[in-house]
Amino acid sequence: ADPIKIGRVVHMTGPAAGGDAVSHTPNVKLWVKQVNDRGGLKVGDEMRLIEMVEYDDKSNPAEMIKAVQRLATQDDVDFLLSPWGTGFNAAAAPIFAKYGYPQISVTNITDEIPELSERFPGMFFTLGSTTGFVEGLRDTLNKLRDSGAIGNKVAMVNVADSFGIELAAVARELLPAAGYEIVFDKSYPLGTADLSPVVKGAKAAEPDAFIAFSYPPDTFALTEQAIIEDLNVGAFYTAVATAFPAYAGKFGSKIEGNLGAGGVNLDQEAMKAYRAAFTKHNDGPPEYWAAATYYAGLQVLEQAIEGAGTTDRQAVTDFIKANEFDTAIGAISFDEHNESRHYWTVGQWKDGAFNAVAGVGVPVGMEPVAKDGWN
Amino acid sequence: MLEIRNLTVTYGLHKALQGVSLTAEKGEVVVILGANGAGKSSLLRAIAGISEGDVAGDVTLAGASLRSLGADRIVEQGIAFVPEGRGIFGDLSVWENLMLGAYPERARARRKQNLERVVSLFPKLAQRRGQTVRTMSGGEQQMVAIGRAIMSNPDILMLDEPSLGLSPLLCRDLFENLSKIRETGIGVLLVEQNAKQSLAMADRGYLIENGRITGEGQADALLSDPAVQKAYLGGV
Amino acid sequence: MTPGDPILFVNNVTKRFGGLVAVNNVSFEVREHEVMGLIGPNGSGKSTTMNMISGALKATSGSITLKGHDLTRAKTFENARFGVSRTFQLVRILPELSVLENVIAGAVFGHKRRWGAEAEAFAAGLLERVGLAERITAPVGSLTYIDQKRLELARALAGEPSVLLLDEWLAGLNPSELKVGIDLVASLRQEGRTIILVEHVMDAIRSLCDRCLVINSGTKIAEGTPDAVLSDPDVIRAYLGEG
Amino acid sequence: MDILISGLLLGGTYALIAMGLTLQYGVARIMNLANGEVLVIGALTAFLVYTSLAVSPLVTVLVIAPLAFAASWLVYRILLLPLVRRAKNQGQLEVDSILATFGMGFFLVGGMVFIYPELFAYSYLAVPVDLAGTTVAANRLVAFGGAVLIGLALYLWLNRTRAGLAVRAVAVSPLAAGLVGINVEKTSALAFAIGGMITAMGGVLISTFITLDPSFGVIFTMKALIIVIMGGVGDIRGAIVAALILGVVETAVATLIDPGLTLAAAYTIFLLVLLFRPEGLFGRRPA
Amino acid sequence: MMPASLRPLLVAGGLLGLAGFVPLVADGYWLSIAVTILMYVALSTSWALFSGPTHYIALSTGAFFGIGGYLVGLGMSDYDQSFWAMAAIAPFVATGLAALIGWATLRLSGVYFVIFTLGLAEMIRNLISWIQNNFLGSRGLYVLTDLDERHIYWMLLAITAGVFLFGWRLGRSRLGFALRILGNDEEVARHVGINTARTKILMFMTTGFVAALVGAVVAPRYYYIEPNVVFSPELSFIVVIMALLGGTRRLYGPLLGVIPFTLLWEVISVSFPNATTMVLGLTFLLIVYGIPNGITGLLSGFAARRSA
Ligand SMILES: Nc1ncnc2c1ncn2[C@@H]1O[C@H](COP(=O)(O)OP(=O)(O)OP(=O)(O)O)[C@@H](O)[C@H]1O
Ligand SMILES: Nc1ncnc2c1ncn2[C@@H]1O[C@H](COP(=O)(O)OP(=O)(O)OP(=O)(O)O)[C@@H](O)[C@H]1O
Ligand SMILES: [Mg+2]
Ligand SMILES: [Mg+2]
Repeated sequence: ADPIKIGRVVHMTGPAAGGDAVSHTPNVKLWVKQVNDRGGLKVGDEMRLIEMVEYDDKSNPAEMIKAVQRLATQDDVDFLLSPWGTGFNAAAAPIFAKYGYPQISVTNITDEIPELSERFPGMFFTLGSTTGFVEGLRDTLNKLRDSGAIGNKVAMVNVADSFGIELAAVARELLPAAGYEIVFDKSYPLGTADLSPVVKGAKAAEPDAFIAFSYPPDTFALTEQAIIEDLNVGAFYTAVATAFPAYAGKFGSKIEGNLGAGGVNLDQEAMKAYRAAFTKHNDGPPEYWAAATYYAGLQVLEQAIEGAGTTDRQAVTDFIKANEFDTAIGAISFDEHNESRHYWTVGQWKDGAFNAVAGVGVPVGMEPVAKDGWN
Repeated sequence: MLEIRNLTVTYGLHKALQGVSLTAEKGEVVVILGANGAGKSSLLRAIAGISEGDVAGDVTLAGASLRSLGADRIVEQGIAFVPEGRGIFGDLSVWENLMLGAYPERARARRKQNLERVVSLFPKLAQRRGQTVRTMSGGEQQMVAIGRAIMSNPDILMLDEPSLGLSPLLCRDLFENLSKIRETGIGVLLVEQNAKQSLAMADRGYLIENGRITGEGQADALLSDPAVQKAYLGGV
Repeated sequence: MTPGDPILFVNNVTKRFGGLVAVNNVSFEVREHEVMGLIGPNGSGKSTTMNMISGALKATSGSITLKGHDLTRAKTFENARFGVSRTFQLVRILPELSVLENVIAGAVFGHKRRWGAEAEAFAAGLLERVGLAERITAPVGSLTYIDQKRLELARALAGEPSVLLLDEWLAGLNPSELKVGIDLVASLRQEGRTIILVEHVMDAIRSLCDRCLVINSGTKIAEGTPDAVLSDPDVIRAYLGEG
Repeated sequence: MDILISGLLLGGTYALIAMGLTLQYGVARIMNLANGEVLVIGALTAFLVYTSLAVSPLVTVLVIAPLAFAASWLVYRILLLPLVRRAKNQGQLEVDSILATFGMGFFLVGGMVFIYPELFAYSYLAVPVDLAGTTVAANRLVAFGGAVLIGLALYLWLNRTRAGLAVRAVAVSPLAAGLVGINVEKTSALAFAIGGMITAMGGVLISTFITLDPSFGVIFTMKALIIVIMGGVGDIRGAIVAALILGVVETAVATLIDPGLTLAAAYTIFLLVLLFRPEGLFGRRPA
Repeated sequence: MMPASLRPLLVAGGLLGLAGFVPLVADGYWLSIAVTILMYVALSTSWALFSGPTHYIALSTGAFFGIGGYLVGLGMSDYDQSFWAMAAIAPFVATGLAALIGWATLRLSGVYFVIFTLGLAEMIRNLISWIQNNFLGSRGLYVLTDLDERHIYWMLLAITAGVFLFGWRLGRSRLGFALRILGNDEEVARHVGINTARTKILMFMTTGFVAALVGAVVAPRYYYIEPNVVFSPELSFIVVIMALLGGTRRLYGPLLGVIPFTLLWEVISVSFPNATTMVLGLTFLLIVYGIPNGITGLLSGFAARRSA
C-alpha cells in the first residue's frame, strides 16, 4: 500500500530552532520509526508506512506559511504536524483549516483557545492556557505557603517578549488576588548578556519566592546568577528550559528543589515506557515537559487515523473530537473548545528528575517542597 | 640603474603606453614631459608596481627584474614613489608618516641620516610633526609625501607632478631640493607640467605623446628645441 | 567691465583649528564684476577663507555678507542659494552622472533655479561656453583633466552665482592647456562675472586680476593691484622668493 | 561600586566579542557579519570538548587559537581576497563583504546545526568570588582576565612590533602602505586571521557563562559592530573603551532604572557618541 | 503618438493589471509565493529609492516593518481597533519615527549609518516591549481578520504599484535628482544648494512609511505578532540583498532581484530540506562572486556586448 505522507515544517535555525530541536524533532523521529517498525499505520485493512516530508523555515513565519502551503498543495501530504511555538501555530492555523487538516498544537500556550477553536474547528490545544499556567504556579506557591515554607513576598521578572509579557500580566492579577505581594517586578530584553543586576535587584527586595517567566538562555543565566548571589528563597521558579536535561547537565545537584514550567508524572507506566524508548532511540532522555505531550499528540493522530480507518481528514478530525486517547501522558480527550484539559503546569527538580507538582486533569508526581539552598 | 624596455600598459582595450623604453641613473634627474593623459602617470605607476592596467615589458633595476614584484618588494629594491595625490597616510601625524617611510628593511639603518636630510629640506615638517596630515594645506602635504619617500632610502626617487599646487617660492625650493637629492647620489625620475623649471635643473628629459616616447635628449638641448618650446613651454 | 559697488564683505574673519589660527582677523571686500586674486604661501589660509565664504567651514569669529545675506552662520546649501558657487582644489566630478547632468546639477538647486528643458538648454549652453560642446555625450570617466576642470567650471556657473570662487582652478595644467584655461577665465571676466581666484600661477594672477590680496600665516599682508603686490618686498620675501 | 565592577566585567565580555572584528574591519576592511558565528563556533567547541573529554576551556582556548587563525587566514586568502582585488572603492568592498560574510554566517549556522542543534551549556567555575564587597562569578572574572590579556597582547603587538606597525599603516591607507614597502595583502590576511582567532577565543571564554545555540551569532555580531564603530574603526583601544563603557552603562541602567531598558540605553549611548564624535571615540575622521 | 516617457508607465500598468489576476489562477502554494514576492518587491524597491542613489545602506527595514505589524497587533488585540484603522495609523507612526531617527542619525554617514540602522530594529523592539510590559500588559497579540492571502496579495499589489509610481515620479523630480547628486558627492551636493539633510530625511521617511505599511498589511497573515519575529534583522538583510542582486540603478532592478531570488530560495528549501541554511549561504557567496553588478548590470553588460 502507498505510504501515508505526513508533512512538517521545522525551524532548523533562528530563534525557534533550539526549542524545536529539543521538543519536536526527536519525537517525530522516534514515532515514525516505531510506527514503521511495526509495519505502519493500520488504515482500514491496509498497513501503510509513514513517509515524512519536511521543510526548514529558519524560524521565519512567512517562510513557514509558504512551506505549509507547499506541503498541502504540492506534496499533497495526508496530514500535517503542528509547528513549534505559539506564533507559528497561529500563523499556520488558517492554512491547516483551509485544507481541513487537524492541527494538534502542542507548544502553543494562549488564552485565546475559545476564539481560535471557533475560527479553526480542526485546531486542538494540548499544553494548556496562559492562565492555566499561572494558576498552577499560584497553587504551588499556595501549598508552599500553607506549609509555612514561604511567606507572601514574591519577586517576579520576565523576558520582554510576548510569552513573558503575557504570563507576567496574568500573574500580576492572580498573585495579588491570592494574597501575594509582588516586591520586585522587572522585565529584561531578550538576549541580555548579563542578568546579574536583575538577580541582585531581586535579592535586595528580600523575597520569599522568585519567579522568572524566562526563555532558555535566560533560564540558565538567571539560575547561575542566583547560585552566585546565593539567592536563598523557598520557591525558585524559571519557565522554559527548566525541564531540559541540559539544565540539570549544567547545574547538577545545585538545582534540587527548583521549580519550573512543565514537569511530568514519572510514575505513570506509559510515561516510563515513552521515556525509555526515547532515551534509547535518541541517545539521551527527553525533556520533562512538552516533549511527552508532543509525542502524545502524535499518538492521538495515530490512533485517530487507525480508529477512523481512513485518511479522510474530516473523519479523523471528528474522531479526535469524539474520543479518548491513550498516550504517554495518560488518557487525553478534548473539550468543547478542543482543549485537552490534561496537562502539567509546574514541575520540580528532585533527585535528578523533574517531577510535576501541579497540573490540570492529570495526577501529579509529588507535592512541592521548599527549596533548601544551592548545594 | 633603472632600465625600462618596451613597456606597454593597457586598461581594458585602451593602450595607455606602448613600447616605452627609458633609463635613469643614480645621481641624475630625468624629467618626463607630456600633455595631460599622455601616459606619464601610467608609466610611473607601472614601475612602482601599482598599475591598475595590464603591464607588459621589462623593468630592471641594476640588472634585476622588477616586473613580477609587488609594490612592497619594489620599494625594498630601491624605488620610492610619490604618486599624484601623494600617497600619504592622511590620518596619521607628520612624524608617523616619516617613520613609516623608513619601514623597508633597506631604510632602517639609515633612518637617522635620512630624517636629518628631510628636516633640513623641509624644516616646517619638524615644526608640525604632530599635525594630522589630512588637515594640512596642499603644499604642506606635498612636503610630507616627498619626505616620506626619501625616508625609504631609495636609489631612484619617482615623483608624479610634485610641484602641483606649490607656491612659487616652494616650487623653486623643491627643484633646488631635488638637485640636492641628486647630489646625495639618488636618481630622480620626475613627471612635471612645469617644463621650464624642471628642465632647467634636470640632466635629461623624455617627451611622451599618446603613450609613446616621441623625443629625448639632454635637458638643455630640449630646453632650446623650438618644437619643445612650442608644445611644453607655452610657445615662447 | 569696470568693477561696480562692493557686494561681498568679509569682516574681521578668524578661523581656528584647535590651537592653530588658520585665518587671522582678515577683512576685505569684493566689488561686482571684479576679479580678485587671493594669493599666499602654502598653508596660509586661502582655501580656508574660500571655505568660509562657501559655507563649508564656519568662521570662529567675524562676519561675511553677500548682497545683504549673512553667510557667516548659514548652512552650505544656503550660501549656494544666496549666490556663492565654487570649484574645488581637487576636482570633484559627479562620476555617475552624465556630462550634461553634471552641469544641470548646478542649475537646479542654487541661486537662479531652472528645471526640465530649460535647465538642459541652459546647461548645454554653458558646456559650449567652456568649450565642452563636443564632449557632451562622452562618459564623464573619459574626460581629460582639463575637461574635468571645464566641467566643474560649467557646473559652478550654472547657478548664475553672484560670486564665483575658483580654488587653484588652473593648477595641474601644462603650459599649453594653461593658456586655454587663462583665456577661459579672462572671457568670464569680460562677461563681468565676480570672481575670487586662488592661484599659484603668477602669469594668471597678473593677467586676470583687477586686484590682489596676499595672506601669510592667516594674516593679510598686502592688498592692491597685481603689479603692486607682486613687487611688495614682504610678498616677495614670504611668497615669491628673492631673485 | 557594585555597578562599576559588574559593569566592567560585562564590558570585558563585550571586548572579547568586539576586538577581533575591529581588526578585521579596521585593517582588512572586511565588515565580517559572520563574526558572531565564529564566536559561537568557539563556544560550541569548548562545550563539546568539555562535556565529552572533560577538557578545561582554559586549555581549549589555547588549542583553538592556532586553528581559528589558520581557518581565518584561508578564508581571507581564498574567499575574500578576490573581493578585495575586485573592489573599485571602499563602498563596493563594503557591500560585497556584507553580502559574502552574511552568506558565510548562514553556512556556519547550518553547519553547526548539523553538529549540535540544541542549546548548550556547561558549568565551569560557577562559584562566587568576593571582589571589593561585590559577589561576582569566577568564570566571568576569568573571562575578564582573558580579555585583558588578549587586549594587552594585541595592543603591545600593534604598537611595539614591526608587523603591528604594518597593520596600523594598512588600516590608515592601503595604498600608502604599499608604497612604503608593506605587503598589503599579507598584512590584511594576517589582521583578518588574528581577528578570527581572537573572536574564537572569546567564544570559548564566554561559553563558560553564557548559554547558546547555533543561531545566536547574529546577536553578537550586532553588539560587536556597535562596539567597533563606537570605539572608532581600526583602533583597538577604542573597541576596548567602548566595550567597557557599554558594559558599565548597561549595568547602571539595569540596576538603577530598569533592566528592560538596557538595550535602549546602549543604543542611545551609541548614538550620542557618534553625534558628538562622528568618527568614534578613538577614530579618525573618514577622509 | 505618445511621449516616450509614458511608455514604461503603460507597460508597467499592463503588467500590474496582469498581476492582479494571479490570485484567480494561482492558489495555495503559488499564491503564497506570489505574496512573498510582492512583499519583498515593495520593500526592496522602496529601499532602493533611498539607498540606491544615495549609497546609504539602510538596514532599518526590519524596524519599520516591525512597527507596522506590531501596531496592528497591539491595536486589534488590546484596543479593539479595526485592522483598517491600525493599518492606516501604523505607517504614519513609523514615518514620524523615521523623521526623528533620520534627524538624529543622518549626520552619520557611511558605515556609522549602516550600523545604527541595523541596531534600530533591536532597539525599537526593546522599547516597545518595555512599554508594553510596563504600561500596557497584554494577552498575546492576535490579528484575527477575515482577510486571506488573496486580499493580502491585492493590498500588496496596490502598495507596490504605489511605490513604483512614486519611484517613477521621483526619477523625474528635483528630489530624485538631488538624491543622485548626493549619492555621488555630498560635499558637492551641499555646494550646489541642496539641503542634504532634508532630502535624506524625506526619503528615509518614505522608506519607513512603505515598510510599515507592508508590515501592517501582512500582519493578518501571521495571525499572532511576536516582537522577536516581526522585528527581524534578517528581513533587513534579505531586502538589501535582493535589491543589490537586482541592481539599484533602475527602478525595476529590485524586482529583477526579488523574483529569481525568491524562486531560487524556494528551490533550495525544497531540494535541501535538511541543509537549507547552509546551501543558502553558499548561494549568497556564489551570487557575490558571480553577479557582482546585479542582474541589471548583467543585462546591460549583455546589451553592451551585443551592440559592440
Ligand atoms: N585606472 C585606469 N583605468 C582606465 N584608464 C586609465 C586608468 N588610468 C589612466 N587611464 C587612462 O590612460 C591614459 C593615460 O593616463 P595617465 O594618467 O597615465 O596620463 P598622464 O600623462 O599622467 O596625465 P596627467 O598629466 O593628466 O596626469 C589616459 O587616457 C587615462 O584616461
Ligand atoms: N581641518 C583642519 N584641521 C586643522 N588644521 C587645518 C584644517 N584645515 C586646514 N588647516 C590648517 O590651516 C592652514 C591653512 O590651510 P589652507 O588649506 O587654507 O591653506 P592654503 O592657503 O589653501 O594652502 P595651499 O596653497 O597649500 O592650498 C594650514 O596650516 C592647514 O594645515
Ligand atoms: Mg598623471
Ligand atoms: Mg588650498
